[in-house]
Amino acid sequence: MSLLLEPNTTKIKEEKLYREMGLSDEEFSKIEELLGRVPNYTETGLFSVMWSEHCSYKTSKPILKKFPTKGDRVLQGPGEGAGIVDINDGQAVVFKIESHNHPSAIEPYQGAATGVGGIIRDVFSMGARPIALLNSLRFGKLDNPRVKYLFEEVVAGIAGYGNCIGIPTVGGEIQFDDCYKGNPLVNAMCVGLINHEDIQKGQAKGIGNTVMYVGASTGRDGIHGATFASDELTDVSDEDRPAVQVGDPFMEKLLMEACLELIKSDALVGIQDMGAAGLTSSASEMASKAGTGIELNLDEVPQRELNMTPYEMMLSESQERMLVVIKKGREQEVVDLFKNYDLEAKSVGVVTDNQRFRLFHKGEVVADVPVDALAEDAPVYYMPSKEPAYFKEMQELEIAIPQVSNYNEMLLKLLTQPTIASKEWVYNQYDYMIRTNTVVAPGSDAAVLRIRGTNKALAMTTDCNSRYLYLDPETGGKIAVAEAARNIVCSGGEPLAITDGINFGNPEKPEIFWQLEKATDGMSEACERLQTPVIGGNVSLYNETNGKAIYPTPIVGMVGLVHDVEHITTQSFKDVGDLIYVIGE
Amino acid sequence: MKFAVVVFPGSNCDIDMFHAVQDGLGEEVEYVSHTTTDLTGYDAILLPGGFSYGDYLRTGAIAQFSPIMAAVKEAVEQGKPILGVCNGFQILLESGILPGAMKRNEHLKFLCQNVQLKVVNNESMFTSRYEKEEIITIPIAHGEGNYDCDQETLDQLKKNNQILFQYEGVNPNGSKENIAGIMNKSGNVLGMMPHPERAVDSLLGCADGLRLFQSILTYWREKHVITS
Amino acid sequence: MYKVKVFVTLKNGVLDPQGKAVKGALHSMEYTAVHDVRIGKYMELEIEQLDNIEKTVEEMCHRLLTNPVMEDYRYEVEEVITP
Amino acid sequence: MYKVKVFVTLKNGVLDPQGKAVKGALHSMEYTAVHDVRIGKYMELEIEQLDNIEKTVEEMCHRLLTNPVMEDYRYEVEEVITP
Ligand SMILES: Nc1ncnc2c1ncn2[C@@H]1O[C@H](COP(=O)(O)OP(=O)(O)O)[C@@H](O)[C@H]1O
Repeated sequence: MSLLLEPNTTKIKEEKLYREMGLSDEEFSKIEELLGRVPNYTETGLFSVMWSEHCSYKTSKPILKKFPTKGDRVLQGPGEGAGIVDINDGQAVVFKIESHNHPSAIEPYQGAATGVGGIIRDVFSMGARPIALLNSLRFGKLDNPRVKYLFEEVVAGIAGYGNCIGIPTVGGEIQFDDCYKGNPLVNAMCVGLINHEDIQKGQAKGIGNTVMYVGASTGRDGIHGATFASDELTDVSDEDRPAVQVGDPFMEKLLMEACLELIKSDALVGIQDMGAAGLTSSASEMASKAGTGIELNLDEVPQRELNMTPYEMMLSESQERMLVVIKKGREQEVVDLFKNYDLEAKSVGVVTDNQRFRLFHKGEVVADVPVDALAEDAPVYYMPSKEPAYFKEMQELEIAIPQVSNYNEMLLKLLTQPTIASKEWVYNQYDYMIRTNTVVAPGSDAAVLRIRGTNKALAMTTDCNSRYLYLDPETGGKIAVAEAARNIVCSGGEPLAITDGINFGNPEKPEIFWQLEKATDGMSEACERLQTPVIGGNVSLYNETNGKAIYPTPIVGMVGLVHDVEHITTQSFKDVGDLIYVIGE
Repeated sequence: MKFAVVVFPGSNCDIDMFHAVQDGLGEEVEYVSHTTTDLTGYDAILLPGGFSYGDYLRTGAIAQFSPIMAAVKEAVEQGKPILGVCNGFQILLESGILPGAMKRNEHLKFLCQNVQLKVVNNESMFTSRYEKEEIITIPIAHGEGNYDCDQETLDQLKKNNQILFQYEGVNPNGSKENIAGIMNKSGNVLGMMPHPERAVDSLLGCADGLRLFQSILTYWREKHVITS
Repeated sequence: MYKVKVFVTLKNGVLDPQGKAVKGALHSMEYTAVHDVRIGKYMELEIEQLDNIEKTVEEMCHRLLTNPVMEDYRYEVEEVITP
Repeated sequence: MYKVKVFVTLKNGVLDPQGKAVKGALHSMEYTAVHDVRIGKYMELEIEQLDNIEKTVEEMCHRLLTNPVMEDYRYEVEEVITP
């Protein structure tokens, strides 16, 4: 049996063990200050995940503030699981993009699959029925066998999850470039449909209400921090602590249907998925947003493995789990509802009025920290920014116009470029037709799905040409938004709003931070002009291999409203004799 | 005419099947849970596609033990039209209602696209509205549609005209004899990999699947007139 | 407690697309000495003390764990003493 | 000629959705004594006479036949005399 003896507070502080969890010395001092004492091992773990870039946006916050997020149609901007935009008749569209780059680099099939699973949960946790999936992928050049393996497995993973859960994967984009060789990008987007009255928030309101855990049980998947201080470990070998999370789309299908049924019940107060930082982020964020506190009894958490510690349970990133807050006294209804789907719903805690996050395990308090300290008080960093030398050089280059002698040959050559070539090999592995609403399937500009029972349709696309962004991040950022908007318009839609997947290198390098600033400036301006506010997104930084960063890759996911299915247009030429026009500059 | 769409945990083409009957065919249709044990109120039973029980172990393997399967077998005996599409077909194979077994696609990948089918036998209750040898377009979407059976079974299938559909042109999954759909010997159970329920509305590109449902309705109406 | 190991293989004569692909991949990696690859399943079951364990396992294999139309199986039952 | 058997199992702690589903099915079929099910792969390879067969098999397992991030493996090599 493996037993983990946790280091005590003295050891955590003196041996600076918090560093291994990703906390800096300053951050640790700030935690001590907030608590008025040294945090114990579990508490240090809570802060380390909540103050990570992924959860706290500590370096990207100042940047994201610049995005226009308001608009007449915006019902929910950034801050919840996904953004929401009104599409008339009491209906709204919900969407968000999310990256799963690092997990996909390690285990491409499961990394991509669980990325899809995560973004689907974000959408149905808002109360929406997921209706479509898209993705945006970046790999190195295909002549490398490892890259080829990553590419094939990522595509298979996306297909495996989306096809099984039965949500059509209707579009995406892929670019191959050496800068992604060691660091592929896998961003998944989900689009959902909702009636205004069904919109849910991830809030733990109502003192005394019950916190319930639903879905898969918790295992040791996705826990990294505990691998240090080997003298503190007894009889624990590498094999015993897998980092790889395995997705179970069948479980998620049941979970999705159960949650969508639960949303119709007035017993439900709040719902949120357990994504990154699992139980920690879902519970603390729900309390923080409601201005309440939360107490969890970890003995009640369904566990897949023996002898799990509070640290492990709180940091586990096991998939297909949700946290819900239920009106006191209505718990049994929820248990019964989930039982109908062969799922477990368990009361694990209660909403309190003291704005503290308290965890109990085997009769002891194992963590007791202010909710806001976790969810709100993470430091915000204003990184130095510097124009990179390469940028000036590129700007000074003469514009070179390629000399082409044989246009036919050149065209064929271009078409054999993997980035340009048909992506049929990819999207034919995705079930893009299921639910029979896909009017324009992959292979055209934007995908278009009709909304059954109405005359409307939704157009959706993901776009970003990162080579433009590398050459000139500001202009490239504008181009990315404009390309998405063109794809929507060409399909017959009115662009509504975007979600963004910000994939960059290490922001601590001033040159990278400069790229980040400029790219988002460009995107903001384009969004203002096109009146397509940013309603949500995701940030993935530190995408580097051996100190070399990927190109700046802020992926734009855009959704448009097609007011009448009659307006839908596709890319292909239709009839012999039709006239061809070029519009624009 | 009243159709039942059986919903197993993990079924996900149930909605498409439902709408094909309701909106495409214009007949009555209800979802029926896999825990139901009585199907007497329905005139035809539809087993939809999807990933029942995640398709774990083997496609359709776990679903064959659902409580509803006893009622499905009863309906088979009573001669009611039973249609299993994709995962529904796989369930019919696993439960032994149709002969043979399903393997992974030869190229090992999930494949979603329109394919061409040849209507081999148009004298069944499922295909009377097609011409014999007619080539129709119906989508497929599966990772395991590589139908296999032993020689004896194949001879029987041919002899009794049980092969209703074959892939025309490229065989998308490596199935034996290009088989896309077969029926039982009594002629009231059809299992097929392609999805006729996805091809009932020309807005989505193709409506060749509608006639399959119309054939069932035609059969039922004729029979109903005679017996009532 | 019993630990049961079940080995499932495709019947002789049933083509194995996965095995064929793996063989092809091994050849392209220069393992040309590989003549044939067949891919099946390996299951480990933990079963509580039970009369007639062999019969039960046999039955489970036949009814669910394998598809007799296409697959063969064999199993090993081992009794393990749990403390 | 060698006959090589490779047994691939999921690493401890890695979620096995397949095993979980099969266990659930067995329970609903009244085989409630079944405590745990884990599903892996079983491969049979035929390999021509070769120096260093063990090393080759080890290498093939690591490079292609298994996914070392998630799976463990073990193998048995048996020499068969072909007539
Ligand atoms: N990863 C992917 N997943 C699904 N569809 C894709 C993917 N990559 C490309 N496609 C589809 O292929 C078509 C062409 O894509 P792309 O080459 O990016 O064209 P464009 O430059 O016009 O956007 C689009 O319909 C797109 O949705």
